[in-house]
Amino acid sequence: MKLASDRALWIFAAAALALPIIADGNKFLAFVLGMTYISLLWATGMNLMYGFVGLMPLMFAGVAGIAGYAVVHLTREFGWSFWLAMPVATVMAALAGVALGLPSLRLKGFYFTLCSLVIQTVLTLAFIFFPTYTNGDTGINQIAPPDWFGGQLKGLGLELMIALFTVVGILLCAWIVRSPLGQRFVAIREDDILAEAIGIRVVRCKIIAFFIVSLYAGVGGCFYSVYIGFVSPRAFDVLVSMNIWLFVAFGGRGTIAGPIIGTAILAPIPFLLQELQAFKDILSGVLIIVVTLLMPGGIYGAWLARRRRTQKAMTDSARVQESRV
Amino acid sequence: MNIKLKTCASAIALAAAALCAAPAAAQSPRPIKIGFVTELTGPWTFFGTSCVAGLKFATDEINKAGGVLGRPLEFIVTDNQTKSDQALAASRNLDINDKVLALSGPTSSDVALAMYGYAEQQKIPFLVPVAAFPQLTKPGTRYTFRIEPDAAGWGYAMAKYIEQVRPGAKVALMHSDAALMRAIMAGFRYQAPRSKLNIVADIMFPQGSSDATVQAAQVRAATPDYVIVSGAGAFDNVITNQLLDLGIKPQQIIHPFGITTQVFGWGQRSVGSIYGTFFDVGLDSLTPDGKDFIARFDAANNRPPSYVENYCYVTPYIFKEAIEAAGTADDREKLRNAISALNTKERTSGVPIVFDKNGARKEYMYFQEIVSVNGKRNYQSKQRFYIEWDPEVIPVYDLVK
Amino acid sequence: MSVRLLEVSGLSKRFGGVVALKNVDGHSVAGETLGMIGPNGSGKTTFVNMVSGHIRPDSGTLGFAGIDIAGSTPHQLAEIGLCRTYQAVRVFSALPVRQNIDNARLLLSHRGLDSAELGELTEWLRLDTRLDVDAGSLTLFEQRRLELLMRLVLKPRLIMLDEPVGGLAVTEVTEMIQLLKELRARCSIFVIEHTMRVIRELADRVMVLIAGEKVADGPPADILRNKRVIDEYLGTRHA
Amino acid sequence: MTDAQILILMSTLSTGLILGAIFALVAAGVTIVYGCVWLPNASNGQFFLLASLAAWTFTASFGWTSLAAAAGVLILGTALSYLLEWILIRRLYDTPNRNVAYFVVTLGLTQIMTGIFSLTYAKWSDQFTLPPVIEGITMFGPFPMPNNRLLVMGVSLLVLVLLFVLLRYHPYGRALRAVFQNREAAALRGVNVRAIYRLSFVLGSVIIFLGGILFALAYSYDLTVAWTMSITAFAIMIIGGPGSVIGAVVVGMTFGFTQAIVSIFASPTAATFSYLGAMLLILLFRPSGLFKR
Repeated sequence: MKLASDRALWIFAAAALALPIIADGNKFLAFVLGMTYISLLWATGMNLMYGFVGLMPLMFAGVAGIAGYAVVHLTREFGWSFWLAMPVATVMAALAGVALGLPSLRLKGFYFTLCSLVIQTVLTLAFIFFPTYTNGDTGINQIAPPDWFGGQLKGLGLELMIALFTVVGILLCAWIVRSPLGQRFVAIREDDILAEAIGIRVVRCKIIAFFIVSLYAGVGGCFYSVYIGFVSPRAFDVLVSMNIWLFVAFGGRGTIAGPIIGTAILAPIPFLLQELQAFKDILSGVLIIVVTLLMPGGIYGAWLARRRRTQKAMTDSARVQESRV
Repeated sequence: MNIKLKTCASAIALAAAALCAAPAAAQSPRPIKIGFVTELTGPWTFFGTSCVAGLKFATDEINKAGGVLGRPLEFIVTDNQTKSDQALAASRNLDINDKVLALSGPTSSDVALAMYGYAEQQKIPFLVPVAAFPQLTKPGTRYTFRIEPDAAGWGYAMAKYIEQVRPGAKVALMHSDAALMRAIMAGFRYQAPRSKLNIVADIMFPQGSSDATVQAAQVRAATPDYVIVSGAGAFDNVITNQLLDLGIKPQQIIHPFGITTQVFGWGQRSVGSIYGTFFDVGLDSLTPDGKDFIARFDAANNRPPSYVENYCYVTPYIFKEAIEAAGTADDREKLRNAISALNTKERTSGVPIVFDKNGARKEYMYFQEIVSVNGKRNYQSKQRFYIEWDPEVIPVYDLVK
Repeated sequence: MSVRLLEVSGLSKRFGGVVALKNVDGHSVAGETLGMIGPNGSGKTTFVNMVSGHIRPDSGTLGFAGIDIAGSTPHQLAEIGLCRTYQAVRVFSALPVRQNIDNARLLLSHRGLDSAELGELTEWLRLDTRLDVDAGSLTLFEQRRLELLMRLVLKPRLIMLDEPVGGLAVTEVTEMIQLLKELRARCSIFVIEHTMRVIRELADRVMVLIAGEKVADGPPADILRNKRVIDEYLGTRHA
Repeated sequence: MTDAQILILMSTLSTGLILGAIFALVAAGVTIVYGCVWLPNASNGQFFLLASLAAWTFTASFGWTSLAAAAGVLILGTALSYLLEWILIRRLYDTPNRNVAYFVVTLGLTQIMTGIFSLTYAKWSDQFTLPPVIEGITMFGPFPMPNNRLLVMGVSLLVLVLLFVLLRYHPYGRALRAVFQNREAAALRGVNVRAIYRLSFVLGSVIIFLGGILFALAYSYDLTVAWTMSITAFAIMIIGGPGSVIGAVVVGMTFGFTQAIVSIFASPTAATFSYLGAMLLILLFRPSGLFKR
């Protein structure tokens, strides 16, 4: 079972790295693919928090925004290389995220979500209010692509780099989930009072999780800004957080494959179906309600549950036959 | 795993199907396609939809009269959701899959700036109808052309107006924290001391504000001669009403810009106040074409057009003239050079259209006084001031980043 | 010479205007099984919640094995060997039994609980055949045993059981009491119960709480004869 | 005191009272539903906006007076809340973890309503103003106060008082508070818990609708007000203590006055940051809010 899922993971990794090369023939599809990969990296981070720790951080996009703005500021104003600025910006965003999130990390469930929503609002307001760093709601345009051995990394090269980071992010997530840390996360998700009672440091684990998740948000934010070449407060508002959450919940939270499926289906829709206009909002709203009410485990979760049922039925019938023999 | 591949495959298939469907409609003569990426949803919906209304008018006229170079002019209107990544994706899609000749459409500055990057990089002529951001035509710009004067210049123009009507006036500023308002006020603050004006209050409201009574009282206590009011969306009305409630006279209120629906919103009690504009039913210099446009727009939409609709009405004509001057509709570089060399006038008001080397226009502004407002149907205004200036009379690119 | 394990003095707690506990003293001795009884709302669970670090007392001192544990969190207490179970059974119901046990082992994994010990515990609590079942689909009795097992892998010195036979059938109660008797060889116990039978058969010493006050403390036989306890608690129950 | 000072003082008072009362109303609506049913309604801002937009449609398109429009919206709002409860909300009463599920469902509802508004109303987005119910201005010393805003202020404060009396003295209010405190115990005492759930959802929603109408009467508004109001109502609920109506009222009023006072001494932006910051501080030191339910 474990071996099989490992193999699937490696095949996925190879396919994900090959896909940009295939899609490169049509630059528009390649762009949609690149955006989907960034969403996928974000969704993986969101999944770690929502799927494994059980908290729904709606300030996710705000944290990504801190990194996005920071990387632009460091490369533009201080002339840093992107590859130096990215880790610094990411860690800065993660620290800021943890500092902002600290008050809410003691809270549970919906209450945490609500507070993260308010924090996201504060961040969006701050992006507008401190134009020295963010240029207000005008945004910053013409952000240069990352430097690359004297040249610039753009086009297919940049897409491959994003794909690489996404794949590494997913593999890392799979590894964390199987580690004792991941086991603690699941225990907290299932019952945090019990987790505390059997000696798990719940708040500390949540802070660690939040830090890791903010790293995902940050790396995604850095790549977002150089890939689009433009950042503005609206690129990191609460709707973005909610969309990423939807990718995870729709695909199936708490699994590695779920968010991949959810993102692959949902992320390209706004780009491919631009003429749908506001129907997209309505559609995504309906999806949210349907998923919450009818498919609490998401697509992949529902599929897993069905497979488990059929397997159980098969072994049961096998047992019945054995006993007859 | 399999599911992932399948979904990717089906997503690509879906996209391919969508793309294949488009060329099937092509007939002879082949239309000249221009991508029009605008705000049909999201916070700027109002501007995007108004703009498309003006655009449709001109496109129909041009195509009825035989099109351009014998080919119909087709604007592919695409929604950008008032989001920069969507605008960028749409531009890319129009460029790569629809092979459009040029891009146009955005009415909000941040979206326009995102498209600006793409147009400059891919060398696509990009005509911006209603985005007033100076950075769209910063030095070195080659493919982007801005029809609307830049917002910092509006502030400059207001200072010039006040300098003329009341030298040494005391002025209070009240505005929302939005890119456009910041740019206008930056221009005004720069020019005010040079025009010997005295700023006695300067209040900025965060987005999402709902009340301005206290600030209005503060402004009133500072006894200004003029109050410049520019709130985002409906908040503009709130500030105006609360100033009037507290006894500021309409004659003391100046709005940096006004469009038809805003004038309706200010209503009868604002009669006597001043607003800046670039096209208005009350202009002295309306051409017969302009009056005709106003009458027909009014008949179709139950209200007179404002400068937003006018600029979008003018846009297809600019393309028409430039394509005809270039002599071809298939060469982006030639079109870019033709737009750059254009020397023409707005059909509706006779204001010259000439772009400088960065794509900025020789700039101008009207200041109108509200004479009467008849509900939500029509209004009258009187031209009080007209000014033209060179875009770089103030350091716009330093004032607004 | 007996070692004092749990030391509580002057413990008080109010919720809003209601006094839940008033100046309660008490202690337990290593190796001893201490029982606590009292009518509903007498403050028993509040007492456990305070000792186990779930709520903070308004005043009073808390000590465990000579360490001041006032203000400690449940996980810190688990580390020094003080743990508890809950009145409403609490297991990770969506996870298999094996995973439940593994979660509980996370704390001491570095000190090592060897698999022979674990196997012995699992067999003793008769969960060895149920390892791959989701904990949620166990019977209540099995869940209670799993809960016990999850505490025992923490190698506790004192385990606080909040109504360990609550909701069990009569035969199961007998089995549970038997298990708890065997448990006494493994660690000290502090048991809260309504069921007098459990107290009678298990406890070396009993504390009685009524309306937030400790009214008696002594061997079960003495307590069952205490006039005040009979009048205010047992009497009303048997009346 | 100079006239200028009196002017600023009076404007602070009036802003604090009006904004505070409207904030308090909306937060009370949210907190009643949350406190009773444990359902945090994330679409409260959209409900609020829906009321304002419906009132605008009634006056601008149908030519009704503002008073008739307000009555129409209240009737419509009551019907709509019943319908919503019947179609959607009651399905969530028995869900485990229902507050998260419900929060998410109402976020979905928010998306749907946002989409619908942007398809229908966005093209008029800067025109939403209701005609005043009463004309004229009352002078308080040098401070002129439009009678319409006085009316709005009076009605909001009156509704708050009525709400308070209802919850304290009416049998329904007592049943509601019993459910607030302990659902099982209330059920044992013969309270029909599901009926109380339904009633409190409808009551909470109608109060939010009322807040929307009053806001529309006092101010011009656009579609962005929904989100601002949502966040503000939630922040008030968190600080005041979820489920505490008195908390909602006290904190709502404080918010109103903070907006007015901080913006005199610092700036309106500082005021916004200050109360959101206050919320984070409260969470750090008193996660359960200032007031007990």
